[in-house]
Amino acid sequence: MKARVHVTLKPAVLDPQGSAIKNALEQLGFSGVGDVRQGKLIEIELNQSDDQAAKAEIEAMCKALLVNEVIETYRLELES
Amino acid sequence: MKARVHVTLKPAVLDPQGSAIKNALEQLGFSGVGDVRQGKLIEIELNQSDDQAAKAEIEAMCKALLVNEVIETYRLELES
Amino acid sequence: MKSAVIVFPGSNCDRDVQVALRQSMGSEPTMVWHKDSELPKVDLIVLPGGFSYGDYLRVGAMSARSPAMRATVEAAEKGVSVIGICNGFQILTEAKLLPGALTRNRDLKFHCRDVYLRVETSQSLFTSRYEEGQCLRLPVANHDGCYVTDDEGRRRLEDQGQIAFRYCDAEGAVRPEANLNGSISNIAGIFNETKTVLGLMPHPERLSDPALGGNDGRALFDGLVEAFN
Amino acid sequence: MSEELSPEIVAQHGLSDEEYALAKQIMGRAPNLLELGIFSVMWSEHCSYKSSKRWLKTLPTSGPRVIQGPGENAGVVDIGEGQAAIFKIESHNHPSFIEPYQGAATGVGGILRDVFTMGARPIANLNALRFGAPEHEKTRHLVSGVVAGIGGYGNCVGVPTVGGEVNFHPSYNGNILVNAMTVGLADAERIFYAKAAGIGNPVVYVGSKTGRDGIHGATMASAEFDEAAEAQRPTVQVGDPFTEKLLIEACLELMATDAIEAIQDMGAAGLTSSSFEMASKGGCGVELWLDKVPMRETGMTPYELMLSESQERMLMILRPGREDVARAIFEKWDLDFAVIGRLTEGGRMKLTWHGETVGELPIDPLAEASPEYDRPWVASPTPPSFDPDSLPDHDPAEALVRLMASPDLCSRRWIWEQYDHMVMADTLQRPGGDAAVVRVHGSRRALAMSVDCTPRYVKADPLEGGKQAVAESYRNLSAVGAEPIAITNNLNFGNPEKPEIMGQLVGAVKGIGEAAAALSYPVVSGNVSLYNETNGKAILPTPVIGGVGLLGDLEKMARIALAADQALVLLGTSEGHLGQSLYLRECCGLEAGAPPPVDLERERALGELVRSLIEDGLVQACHDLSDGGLAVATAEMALAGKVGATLEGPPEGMDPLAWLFGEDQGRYLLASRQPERLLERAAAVGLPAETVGYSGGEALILPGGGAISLASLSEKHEDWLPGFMDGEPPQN
Ligand SMILES: Nc1ncnc2c1ncn2[C@@H]1O[C@H](COP(=O)(O)OP(=O)(O)O)[C@@H](O)[C@H]1O
Ligand SMILES: [Mg+2]
Repeated sequence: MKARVHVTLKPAVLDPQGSAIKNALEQLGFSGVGDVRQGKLIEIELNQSDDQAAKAEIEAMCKALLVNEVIETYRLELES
Repeated sequence: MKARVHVTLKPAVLDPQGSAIKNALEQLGFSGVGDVRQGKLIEIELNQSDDQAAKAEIEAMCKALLVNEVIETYRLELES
Repeated sequence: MKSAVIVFPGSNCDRDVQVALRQSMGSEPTMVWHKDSELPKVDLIVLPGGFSYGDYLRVGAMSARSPAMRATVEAAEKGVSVIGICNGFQILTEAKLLPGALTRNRDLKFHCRDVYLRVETSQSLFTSRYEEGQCLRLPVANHDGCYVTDDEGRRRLEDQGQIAFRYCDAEGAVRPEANLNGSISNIAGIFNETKTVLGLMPHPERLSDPALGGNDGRALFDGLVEAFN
Repeated sequence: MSEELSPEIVAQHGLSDEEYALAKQIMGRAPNLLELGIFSVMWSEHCSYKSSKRWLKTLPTSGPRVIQGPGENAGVVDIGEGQAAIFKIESHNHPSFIEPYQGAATGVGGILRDVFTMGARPIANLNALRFGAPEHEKTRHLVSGVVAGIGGYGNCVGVPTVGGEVNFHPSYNGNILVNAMTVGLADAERIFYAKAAGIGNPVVYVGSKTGRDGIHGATMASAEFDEAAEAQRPTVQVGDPFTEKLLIEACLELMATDAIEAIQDMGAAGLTSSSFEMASKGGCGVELWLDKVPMRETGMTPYELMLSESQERMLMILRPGREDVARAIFEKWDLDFAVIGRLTEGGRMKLTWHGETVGELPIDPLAEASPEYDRPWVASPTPPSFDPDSLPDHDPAEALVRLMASPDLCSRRWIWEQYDHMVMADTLQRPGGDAAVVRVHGSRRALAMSVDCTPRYVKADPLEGGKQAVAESYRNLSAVGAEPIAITNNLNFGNPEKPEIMGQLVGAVKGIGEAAAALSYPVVSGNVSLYNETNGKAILPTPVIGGVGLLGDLEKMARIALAADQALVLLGTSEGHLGQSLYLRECCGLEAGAPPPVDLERERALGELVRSLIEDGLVQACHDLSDGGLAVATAEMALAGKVGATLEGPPEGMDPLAWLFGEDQGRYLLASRQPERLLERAAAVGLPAETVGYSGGEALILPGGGAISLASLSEKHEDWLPGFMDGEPPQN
């Protein structure tokens, strides 16, 4: 199956990419743009059919490598 | 409302980061890891209540700035 | 002094720091491959600058999980001194030998230029040859030099005198204008609590030779050699 | 074996009817699709040099220091003490226009491979960039992407980017130029060549896996541009500098053993041109088992594998029994390693797929028959003239500020601070001077390098412009005290099928040749980029010269920075030549007149004198005069030294503005505390020299018109580029 990990900066952490995008959008004439944040999307193919097991495995990967909990949080999505 | 743009490299395009992550996961002992791709997740607050309008606006932003259509594609998600 | 330089795939200042160490030590540091889980018995472990693993995923993230780094963490816990320069600093935070994290420069650009640094303390193995308050000129060359930590983390660093270097102006004044990358309280380098581990973004090895336009980095290596001999 | 392919398919592969007929004649039958693809890339302008070959042959390419001239991956020159400098420049113009970040990045990756494939450790990168008018809507995006791409790749591989040049001109609006140069250092006894040898020896593939990248990239790189270029986007490739860094280290490690018989990077036209070049140079045949090629994607075909331009790949011929040594090294560096074929008798290329033959071509006939055209050309028209006496009058100080803040003369700091120009800890002179200087690691010697071209001169007079580019390169190296030893060149022109464009190429190559001969400054490598046009409009002719010089002792090196209380001595003849000058363009809105003529004998004598004066420690600072003339050279020296200067008035009867801003060639400005010694030494060899001013204070003081404080001049000079780039949307 396929797992999608959405890694985003914690709200308290400044996101210069996000603010640069916001400014650029405004310069390009887009109005009503509020806060913009840029994160990572990591897509992982797993040969693991059991959702629970897959979830556990991906969470282990996040702790071990994919996410730096000092500054980031993540959200998980599974797709069979 | 909040819009989520998932920006990913086109399938045929080399993704050095993705393959590096795959190798690192394997070296950390995770087995059964297939293809890994890294993309961007851009979250945008919009003060726009109409879904259709929001969708159109975000799509315009993707064309204008957020997505490099030479090598990337994107998926859109709206959340009221 | 005995020292080891860990070579990660994508390290590119390993030779530069080897030259600087040789110059101060009068002998050769041992170059250690990242796949080695055994380190030689040394006084100092050096994590060089560069783009280990291409800076992919997060700067320093993959190197921090390498066998040689696991061994480095063990050694550091036993009190062996460790210095991480630039990418080495990023690896140290990812390996949790130092608090906080290094993120993309505020202006999103790679910065390669000389900066001025205020020495915050001479009370360490690494800074013993400098005066507190001394103003150094050293180059930075990084894309992710913005040091972040939460308020509590910052307070702890300040209270325990763990800040080694701050970005300052040519007169040594620590001012917002001198903060080229957005680091919290102009932080350019920090120690661990016991001051046996130092991470810094600027490159002392790049100005340890007058022919290259400066020599302010030399005293850092000389001081270490003196301390261990 | 295959029936006739449709004319449409043949046309899509860019072969003319004559070329296709020739292909059939060589094959003795109709080529199949795979074979046709091979013909199309081998005979593309990019690989065959069919329009320029005839003229390139006229370039002087030998000299006492030349170990290898044009014909290999890069040129090789002897720098003494058993060492050699290996260097080349290469263009990545069209890909960089289509995708600036990746186009520029992969350009850097490609030229690095050309250099380390010969056994050199790359020690420096340079880049010559040409962008459209600042006000053009694409320019900012392109500048930001190209600079980020060059930095992104060079910084990661850990090779310092030490120099370059940048121009802005409307003729590049739809067709920017990105030329990248790499200089490497090798043991003169251990140079590696592409000449295959040893029937039965294994053909080995190393580096990244092959994907469907840039298929037909090679043909695209020489197909004239139009709006439809947008549609070609997918042919752009993504670079992986991390893998390139591993590849450099692994190749150099293997090169320290005796395992390699021949090696060749896979550049444009990937596996096709690399295997062809190696086999034809070695006069042998080759058999490739395409199913053995490491593949990134499923379902790839032999056609795709032969034409893919995936980056970071090399092809090697190993000596018998050395496979295990080699494999171990590449596995240590986590790189792919695969034996994909062997050398065979009787010069044919045989391509198999799971044991079945899918293509077979004769090697030499195909290589030799590669077309060579003697394209018709016409001399360039003389540029519009102008009347010097009817020029608007300008306040010299205001004119100087305007020039120093103009796109072509303003500070490039915004660019070079995004390049790591210090990694490897041997950069003796950072960007901003006449030439970058990089120490030969572990020695007292150093290499000086620069890239130069003044396209507006070449347009006005290709012959003089070609000479000038070489002369300026010679001057830039001499100005730091280095002996100019050899050049590489990148010929960027429009559509050679147009006689006026071909005339520019012929004139420029002739000029380059004359200058290279007169200055004993041979051409050892280079690259040609043609069809640089958009909707029929050509770029300014831009033959970029990359020069390399040798400093015997790094203590005997000059910089441009003034110090207080020095006399300014001007070497050379000043006639106030304003034709094609930057002053004329920026302050009078005219691109007119003949460019300043170049006296090659004089250039040589001046260069020798300057070098001897620096050697003897009589010169505290030195700068050659080029764009903007005497006033700009003085201002640049003052800014670099953070000290003011005063310039005296013109000789009798010369207009002050022409004196300050004229661009007469063959001139240097020297700062010295013993000016009389300089004047004597110049007189002794019969060269003109005069004291024209002195340093000191905090302002620049010009004859007949005001003073400018260094502070405000510096601000204007530094602010243009960052100001222009501000508000640039972040790049993907
Ligand atoms: N303008 C030129 N002057 C001299 N030699 C040239 C020129 N253009 C190309 N060459 C030589 O032709 C050979 C092939 O050039 P090129 O195709 O750019 O090399 P590669 O295939 O390694 O990229 C090289 O040896 C190069 O030095
Ligand atoms: Mg090549």
